[in-house]
Parts: sequence; C-alpha cells; structure tokens
Amino acid sequence: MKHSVVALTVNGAERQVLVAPGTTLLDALRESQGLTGTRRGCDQGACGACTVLVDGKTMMSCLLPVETIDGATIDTIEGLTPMEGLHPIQEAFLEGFATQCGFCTSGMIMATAGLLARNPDPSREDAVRAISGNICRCTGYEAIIDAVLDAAARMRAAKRDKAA
Amino acid sequence: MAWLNGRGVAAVNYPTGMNLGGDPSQALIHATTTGGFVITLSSVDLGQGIKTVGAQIAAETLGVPYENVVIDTADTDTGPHCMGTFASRGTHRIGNAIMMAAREAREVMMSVAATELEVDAGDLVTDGKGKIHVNGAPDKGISVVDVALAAHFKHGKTISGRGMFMKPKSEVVPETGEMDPDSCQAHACTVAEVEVDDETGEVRVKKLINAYEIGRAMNPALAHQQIVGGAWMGISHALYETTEPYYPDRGHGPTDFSQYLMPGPGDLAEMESVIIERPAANGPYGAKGIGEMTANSPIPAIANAIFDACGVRVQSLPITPEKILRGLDSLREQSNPTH
Amino acid sequence: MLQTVATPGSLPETHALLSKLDGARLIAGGTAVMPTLNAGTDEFSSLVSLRAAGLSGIVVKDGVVTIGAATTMTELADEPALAFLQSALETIASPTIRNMATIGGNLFVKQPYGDLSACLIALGATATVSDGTATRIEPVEKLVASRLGPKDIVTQLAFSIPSPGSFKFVKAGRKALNAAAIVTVAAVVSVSDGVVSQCRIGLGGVAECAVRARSVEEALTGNPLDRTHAEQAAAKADRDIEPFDDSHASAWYRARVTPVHIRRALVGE
Amino acid sequence: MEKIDTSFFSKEREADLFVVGESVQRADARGHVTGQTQFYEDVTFPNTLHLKMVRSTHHHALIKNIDIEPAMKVPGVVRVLTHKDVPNNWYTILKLIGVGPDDEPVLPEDRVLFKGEQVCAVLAETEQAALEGARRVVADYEELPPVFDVEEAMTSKPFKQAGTNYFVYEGHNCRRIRFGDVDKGFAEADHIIEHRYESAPIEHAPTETTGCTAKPEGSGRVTVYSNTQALYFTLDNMALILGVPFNKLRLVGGTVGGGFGGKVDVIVEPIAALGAMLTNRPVKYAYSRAEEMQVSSPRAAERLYIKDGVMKDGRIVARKITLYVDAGAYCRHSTYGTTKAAAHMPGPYSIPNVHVDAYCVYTNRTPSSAMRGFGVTIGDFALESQMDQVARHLGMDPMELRLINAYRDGDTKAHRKTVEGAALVEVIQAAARQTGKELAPRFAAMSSYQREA
Repeated sequence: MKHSVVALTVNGAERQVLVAPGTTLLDALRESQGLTGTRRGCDQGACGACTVLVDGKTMMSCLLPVETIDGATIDTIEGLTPMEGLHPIQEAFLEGFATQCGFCTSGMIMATAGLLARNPDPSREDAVRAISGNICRCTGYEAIIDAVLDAAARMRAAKRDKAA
Repeated sequence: MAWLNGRGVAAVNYPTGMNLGGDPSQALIHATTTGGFVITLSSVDLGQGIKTVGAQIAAETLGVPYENVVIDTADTDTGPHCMGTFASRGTHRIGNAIMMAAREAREVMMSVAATELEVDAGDLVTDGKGKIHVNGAPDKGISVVDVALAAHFKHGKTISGRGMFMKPKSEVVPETGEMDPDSCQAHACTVAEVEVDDETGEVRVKKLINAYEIGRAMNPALAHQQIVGGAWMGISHALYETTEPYYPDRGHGPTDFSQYLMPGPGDLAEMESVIIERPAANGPYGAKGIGEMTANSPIPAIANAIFDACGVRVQSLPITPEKILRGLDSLREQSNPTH
Repeated sequence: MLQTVATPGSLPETHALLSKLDGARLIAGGTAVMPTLNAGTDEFSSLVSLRAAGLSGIVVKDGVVTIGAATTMTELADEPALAFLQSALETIASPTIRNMATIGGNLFVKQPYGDLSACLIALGATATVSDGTATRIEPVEKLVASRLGPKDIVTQLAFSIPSPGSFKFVKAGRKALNAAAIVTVAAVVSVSDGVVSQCRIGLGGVAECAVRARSVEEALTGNPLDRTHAEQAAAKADRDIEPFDDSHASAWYRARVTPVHIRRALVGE
Repeated sequence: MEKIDTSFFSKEREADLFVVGESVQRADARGHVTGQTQFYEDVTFPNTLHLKMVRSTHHHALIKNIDIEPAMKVPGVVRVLTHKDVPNNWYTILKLIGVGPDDEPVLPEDRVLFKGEQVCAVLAETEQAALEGARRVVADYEELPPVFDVEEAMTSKPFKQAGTNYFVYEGHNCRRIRFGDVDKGFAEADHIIEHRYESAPIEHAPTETTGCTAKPEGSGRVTVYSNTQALYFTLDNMALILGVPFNKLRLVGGTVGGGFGGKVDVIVEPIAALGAMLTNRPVKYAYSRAEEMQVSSPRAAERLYIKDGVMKDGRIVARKITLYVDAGAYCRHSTYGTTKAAAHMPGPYSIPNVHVDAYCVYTNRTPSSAMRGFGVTIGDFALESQMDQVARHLGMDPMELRLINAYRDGDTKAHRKTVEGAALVEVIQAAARQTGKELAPRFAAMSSYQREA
C-alpha cells in the first residue's frame, strides 16, 4: 500500500500531506494538520459537521479522498477565525446563542461562509437551504437560521463601512 | 386535496433529579491570588450550559462579576464527585453544591475584607462588580482583588469553599410504591396547531404555543435554547423517529442521518413560549431542571391536534403519514362503504 | 483494504487504469462511494477518480443540452439554459452535496436517492457510454435499469430542452429539504388542441431504479390535461412501479400515494 | 426570546439578583464558534491503536466458535480481545447503587442476546486494518428463537443467563403503585375509558458518536478521554470490570457533542482501557455512525394500557395503568427508568384511586437505556392522549378537564409524596392566555395553592 504526497493550500498556507490510499480530507485535516475544528459526525456525508470550503465551495471533507484533490485550496473554521476578534459569522453565532453542544457549529459556520460567498443577501429560505445538509440535534435550528441572516447583515454592513 | 387544520393540548410535569441510590454532587471553589475564582467539578456539559449557569450561581453567591469565575471540569483527578449529567439534575444538584461552596468561600473573603477595612464582617456587602464595601457607604470599601492578595500574601488564608448536595436514597415500599423520587417538579402546557394532508397523511406542525414553569430561569437565553430545541425534539419524536420502522422485523433500521428521520431546518414550527417562575424551595435561587421536560408536552399535543384535524387517533409513536392515511382510508371506508 | 487511488487526467488514461487495476471502482463526486469506503469494504480495492478526466461542462446548442458526466449538480443549477430544472435540483440533497455530486454519479445512486434520473427519463435523455474502444448511446431509461459493463464509463448526457412550462416536477419526501424520495415525479407534457399530444413521465423512489410511467403516459395521451383525466391516468401507475420498504416509507405507502403525487405534478392540484 | 410572565407566583420570586436571571453569554460559545472547543476525539496520541468490534449477526444465538486467526493475519492487526481477556466480565451499570444481578457480559461468552451485540474486539494500527480484521473474524452461531414482544416475554422461557425475563422488584414482577381502591373507583364511575398506547425505540442521534481514547501512563495508571455524561459512573464501573483499584484510572471529559442520555452507558471505556492495559498503547474506540444509530441503547419502546373511571363532571376517580418498558437484552438503566415511570403516574393529576404495574421486561431487542425524559416522555404521550380521549368522550373542553383534575399544593400523589410547588393550573392558564382563549371564571380563578371548594 503506497502512500502519496498531496499538495494542498490549507487556510492560505501551502502544505504537503502524506496520505495512505483513500485517506479523506477530514482525516488529513484532523490528523496530519492538527485542524480539529472540522468535526467528524458520521463519515457518511450526511451530518455536515465536517463541512469545509474546497476551492471556495462547501464540501463534506469526509467524502473527499485527498489524492483526488491535489492542488486544491481548503478553508476550515481555523482559517476563518481572524487574528483578532471573530469573523462576523462567528460573532453572529456567538451573540445569537446559536450554539449548544457546539459539535455541529464548525460545519454550520462553514456552510454559512459558502452561502455568503455566493449570495451576500440571502433570504430566510436561502439560509435554510444552505444549512439543510447540516444536522443539529440540540437547537431546533431556529437560532442558527437567525444567525446566518444576522451574519449576512453584519458582513454587508462591514462592506458598506469599508466602502464609505 | 385539502389541508385539514387541528389544534391539540397537553399539560405535563417533570421531576428534577433521580432517586434510587442517593443523588450527590460536589463542587470545590477557590480564589486565585488576584481575585479570580475557580470552580472545580467533575460534571459534564452536553450543551445544556452547566459551565455557564454554574458560573452565574457562583458569581451571584460570591457577589463578584460573572467574568471572574472560571469553571474547571471535568477531570476525576481534580474534580470532586458528580453523579453525572442526566435526570434534569445538573442545575439543581451541581448548582446547590456550587452555591454551598461559594457561601463558604464568601465567608472567608468577607472576613479578610473586614480585617483589611477594620470593620465588622457583618456590615459588609458585595456590589457584584468586584468591590466589597460597608453597607450604605460605597466609599468605604476594598476590591476583591486586594482582598485576595491580602488573603494570600498577608493573612495566609485560603479563600475557598466546599459544596455538596445530596438527596438521600429513597427506599421504595414494594407493596404500595411509596417513595420520594425527586426534589421538585417543573410544568409545561403546549397547544399545538397542525395541518394534515387528507390525501397523503402528511402532517405539518404549524405552531407550538408553550407555557413552562421552571422555578427560575437562571439564564433566560439558555432556557430559551432548551425550550426551542426540546420542542423541536418533541415534534421529531411525535412524527418521525424510530430505530425499527418495521418492528418486529429489524430490517431497514436506519444507519445514517438520511435514513433516521428528523425534521430539518425546512420543517420548523412557529414557536411562541412564555416562562413562569415558581421557585423551588430546595433549588439554587429556586431553579428546577427543565432540560428533559421540553420535549414532552409537544408530543401528545401534536397527537391530539392530528385527531382534531382529521379524526384519526394514532396511539403509537411515531405518528407517520402511513398510519394517518390508513386511518383516513378506514374512516372513508366506514362513511362510504364500497364493498 | 484500499490499495490505490488514481486521478487520471483524461478519458483514455481512465480506461487504461480501469483495466489495469484489480477491483477498481469509479468515483466521481464521492457522495455514494465514500461512505462505503469509510465503513470498511471488500467490494473494491482501488478507486479511479473522474475528477480530472475532463468530463465536466455543459454545452447548449440548437436546443440540445450536452452535459459532461462529471458535471456537478451545482454547475447544472448555475446554467441558465437549465433554469427549468432548478426546482428539481433543489430537492436533491443539500447545497454542499450538490457541490460534489455529479449527474453521471446520480444515475447509479441507489434508490430512493437519484431523483435526477427521473428527470432525465422524463426529458428523454441519452447517455454516451465509452468502453475504451468504442462509444455507444443509450437512453437513460435503459441505462439505469441495466448495469454498466466493467469497462464502461458514462461520459456525457444529452437531451432537448423542453418547451416552456412543459416540464413538471414533484418530489414527496419526509422533509421539505434534503429528503430521500417517497416518490419523485418528473414529466414533460405537451398539449396541443386542448389534449395531451405527447408525454413522458419518470418516477423515482418507487422501484429498484428510476422508471418510466408508460401506463400513465398512455392513459394521459389524447385526453385533456385536467384534474379528472390526470387522476384517472395516475391511477394506472401501479403497473409501472415496484415499490419497496425502507426507513422513509413502506411499499404500501409509496404505492398508495404515487397516483396522488403524479396528479399533483401534472395539474398542480 | 421567551417572555417571563411574572404575574404568576409573584410573591415567591426573589427579585434583586445581580447575574442569576441574566442572559449572560455561554462560557463555551467562543470555543464552539472558532472550532477550538476540545472534544475527546481532538486529543490524540502517537502510536494509537484503533478498536473495531465484531458484532452479532443474530438476535439470539449460541456462539459455537469464534475464529480470530484470519483477523490476526491482516497486516496491522495487533490483537483481538475476547471475553477471556476481561477480568470481571459480568456487570450491570447500576451495580454501584446496589442493583443486581450482573446481567451483562462486557464481551459475550457462550451466547448473544441481540443483533449487533459486541462479540470480540480487533485492535489494529489503522482504522481500516481494524475494520478489515473485524470482517475477517469468523463466528459460528446456532440460532435460537428470539422474543421481541414484552407481554410474550413475561410468560416465555427465561433466555438470559441471569434470572427472569423481567426485573424483579423486591419480590414483585413489576414496580407497583397502590393508592386507594381502583375497583371501587371504577364501580362508582359514570364512564370507563380504556386505551392502549405504544412507542418505537428512539435513538439519541447525537452529532458526536459515543467514544473514548484510553491512554496508558508511565505511572501505571490509565487515563481515559471520554464523552461520557457521567465520569464517575464510568470510572467506578471500569474499576470493577477491570479489577483494578479505582485510583489506577482517571477520566477526562466534560465536553460532549450531544448526549440526551445516550452517553450514560458504560460500553466503550472498559474495553478500550483493557486494550490499552494489554498492549501498553493508547486505544481509541469510537462508534461509527451506523453503530450509534443501531447498536447504542435507544429510548425504550413502551406499551401502556390506561383504564380510567370518570364522572360526568370530569373528575377522574380511578386510573389503572399497566406499563411495559422494553429493556431489550440487558438491564442497563431500565430498572430505574421503570421506577421513574411508575412514580410519574397517574400524571400531574390528583386521582383518588390509582393502580400501576410497571414492568421492566427483557427481549432480544437492542438494550435500551436512558434518554431525555427517561421513563416519562412516552408515559406523557399516553397520559395526555388519554386525557384528550376522556375530554372528547365527555364532550368537555380539554383544558377544563385538566384543570379540574390538576394536582394542587398539599395533595397526596399516588406514590404518597405530598405535592408542593405545583404549577400545572398556572401553565394551563398561561397557555390559554397565549392562545387568546378565555377560560370560564371558575377555571380562570383556579390556583395551585389550594383546591377550590
């Protein structure tokens, strides 16, 4: 069984990752990169806890064999967090009491990041769709949907401030 | 095709704590040199928020800011015994233990402050913002930081406390079932509004109106989380969940989050809730446990609303579209027999 | 245990690897293959990825759409010429999965997933299949019912864009979003002179693979497209389906509500 | 955000508090939103072995032979654990509080009692090697007839090594509540209303599956990083099973990705720790999602028969409840849940004659255990569905029926505890108020403080 070296840009840094055949991006991030903020909830692509951005698009990292994405750009929750303070999406989730056990949170936030990159002014229905692949067993989703919309508003306001 | 509307009610109570082998939990608390407080537990946070509510209880009892309290949990080498997180016991049991520990620590803190200020400890109050002063004379005071420094480096005193809450074991009288199984009861009433598709048996829960009596909402935002998340779980239990859809055949038992049915973010009911507080005499600041109860009243309220909507009484959970549709078919058969 | 994962850069290279590697399985988006691998499997010992094989892309020409088999659901949804499919695509899994799952892979997903196949059947789509030496064209309807040969690769799908308003779609699931199908109904219905002149109906979730509802089509053709006729035609669906039990719904329930959803798809009520 | 309606019980509320009653930010939220919250699986150690379980393919069978040799040949497989490796193989979780008998083996010896029961544990260098090793173990079974129905199990031949097909409560085959005289109540009643209710097993489905990593320390101790809901329950049971002094073990956890009662069983930790002790390497045992969904304890399936004697004016004068909790193959926490279910009856109502038989029954289904609302949730479904049926039978308003029967301070519950702090009347009144429903003056004036004359 031959290991391979795969080049990835992870949160802006170029990395060479040594993987056994079939190693998922999730395992590579958690185990060889130490990026444990991406959570493992099912290994079946059905819970969304491992959602990351691959070349800017949300994907389930448990469904990606690393060898098939050589050269890809990966963004995780760790990369979203700024040096100082929090990202507006993180602020919205924190202040909106949109976390309980916290296990789905990274995936929810990355799904939100993926949505807002495509659609800075989502409707409530857009927000609901964006997280429809992410399971939360604690909150009943309401606070999370509110946080997605609040995050969008915060990011639009920040953009306006910057432009002004 | 028609969506049939219905409304149903249910009212429940829920016990705080378990009986059986006694129900203890402990807490230790100590001040750092600069007046921070560390609570050491072996209790578990599943998302219900004991790390938050525990710190609030300690801050309230000590009279110091919430931000000054850190909860260190859970490590059996350092944390004293806790029975665990279940039976809606955490806020009540662990909260009581923390309160007791904080009272003991507060006593030391106040006595050191009294020595420093050369007044009687009984005349001192805390302002909750980090200062201890003579009652009625805010200028004659000392900061908690200075008290902690003095305790550590001048008086050789540890500002610390031990807390323990235990409900003793209740033996059940075998013949009658006489027992004392719990510490208090929380209460809930739900009114559910549903609509039923008369051709497919599909149910939409449109609205849940809830009233909860929870002793004391220690942190209303966290109570809100339990209420909304619990009511969602109630809807899920009522209409969706089973590990054995073809019992007694074990076939098709769900093994993933696609097969295991639960409502998603696109299936939410509007929710409107009100909290009532009747403090429990034995609860910390009157608190009762509510984490479990919130899922309970929505289930029968939904079942009753479905009957109200379409005349089908489903007495087995989950209430699937198939069970409702079979019920509708047999009602139609009865009213319009074709054979 | 998995020994190799290959990501060939072209179709010929993909064919070469498929023949060379023992126990090879094709992987496109990974949404169906990877759960099996992650759970541990003896079904395959190597994976050949189509990600870099140049099979993505959408070409619209003269009213005919040609779609590379490795094109993702999101790419389909972003194509203006396929706006009519938007609402159907949105019922398939979640946006995150649609960023990964491909149109080719969807053909081979186990029911009750794979709603796109039902749409492709309704659209009369054809698939181009390459076995490394020759290519052949097969109707999707036939392809999903048969199995691919060990060397076969679906390279592209093609169909004519239906006239505006003629594409109908309803998916019944237990959830509003990201649900498996209890029954998926896709149809292309043409009406002229007040009667149905042509129709093609694909059903998902009610047989081992997506199927064509020929009995319903026959009953509908030549009649007005109204509630009564739609209901009568939909009642024939039991001849076209072989529903199954799963955790989402029983065979009985699927059979019982299939006509209801066909009627709703056809006439919107 | 919820409104707090202070018009109820206003005299009892303590008002001037600094921080209790405030919606302060969650202490753990910053960690959650940055992904920095540390769950057990985020603590990793080099040289860790992965544990995967061989599981029973039958509901009930004798184990004729287990051949682990093919597994040992898989590259990377280090060891296979069977019951012979477990120092004290038989246990029951509630042993710590005096519940017996020990009815569950850590790893089965001569038989399996449910489909999915763990049979033997494969330890390997990688997860994939452990999975392949588990697929290679050959277990031969002789199938035995299973029992899946609680009432059938009550009378069928005992299938467990320890005891009867039901838990014995101090000489009784069920937990009993006897209050007043139900037969007399039924005789006096204007109406008798009787129904059967039941439920299917429900999975906790936490987003984080149950798991742990056991790490041997240089000191000879074992530290277990776990997502248990109860650290000491786990530690104490482990010490008993492993036959080591309690201070040889250390449990670290406290941050759990959803529990709902599903993580109070003690299944993964003892075996992982045993593996760590026998190999002197860290061992990780985490349920796959499929194991979490099908093998971990669900909420019990329950069956209830409720018979009510009711007067024309709505007073319920007698309630007889027969309740079956399907514990599945092993006891776990079910004996406690059944007692809790019995104590909860007849609901938050004062009924003068109550008779409850609550059975904790073993079948060849997946063992059930605690879940949010343990012993109560399904009972509430039955009780409150029954109340609706009673109201409809009498043609009464469902809120009014409940208010008439609601318990009040000073009443005696069926388990003979005096009611204090009651508030059922008030939550109904508050719910009525929210829905814009005007209660008749008689009902609007009711209070939990005392029963109106």
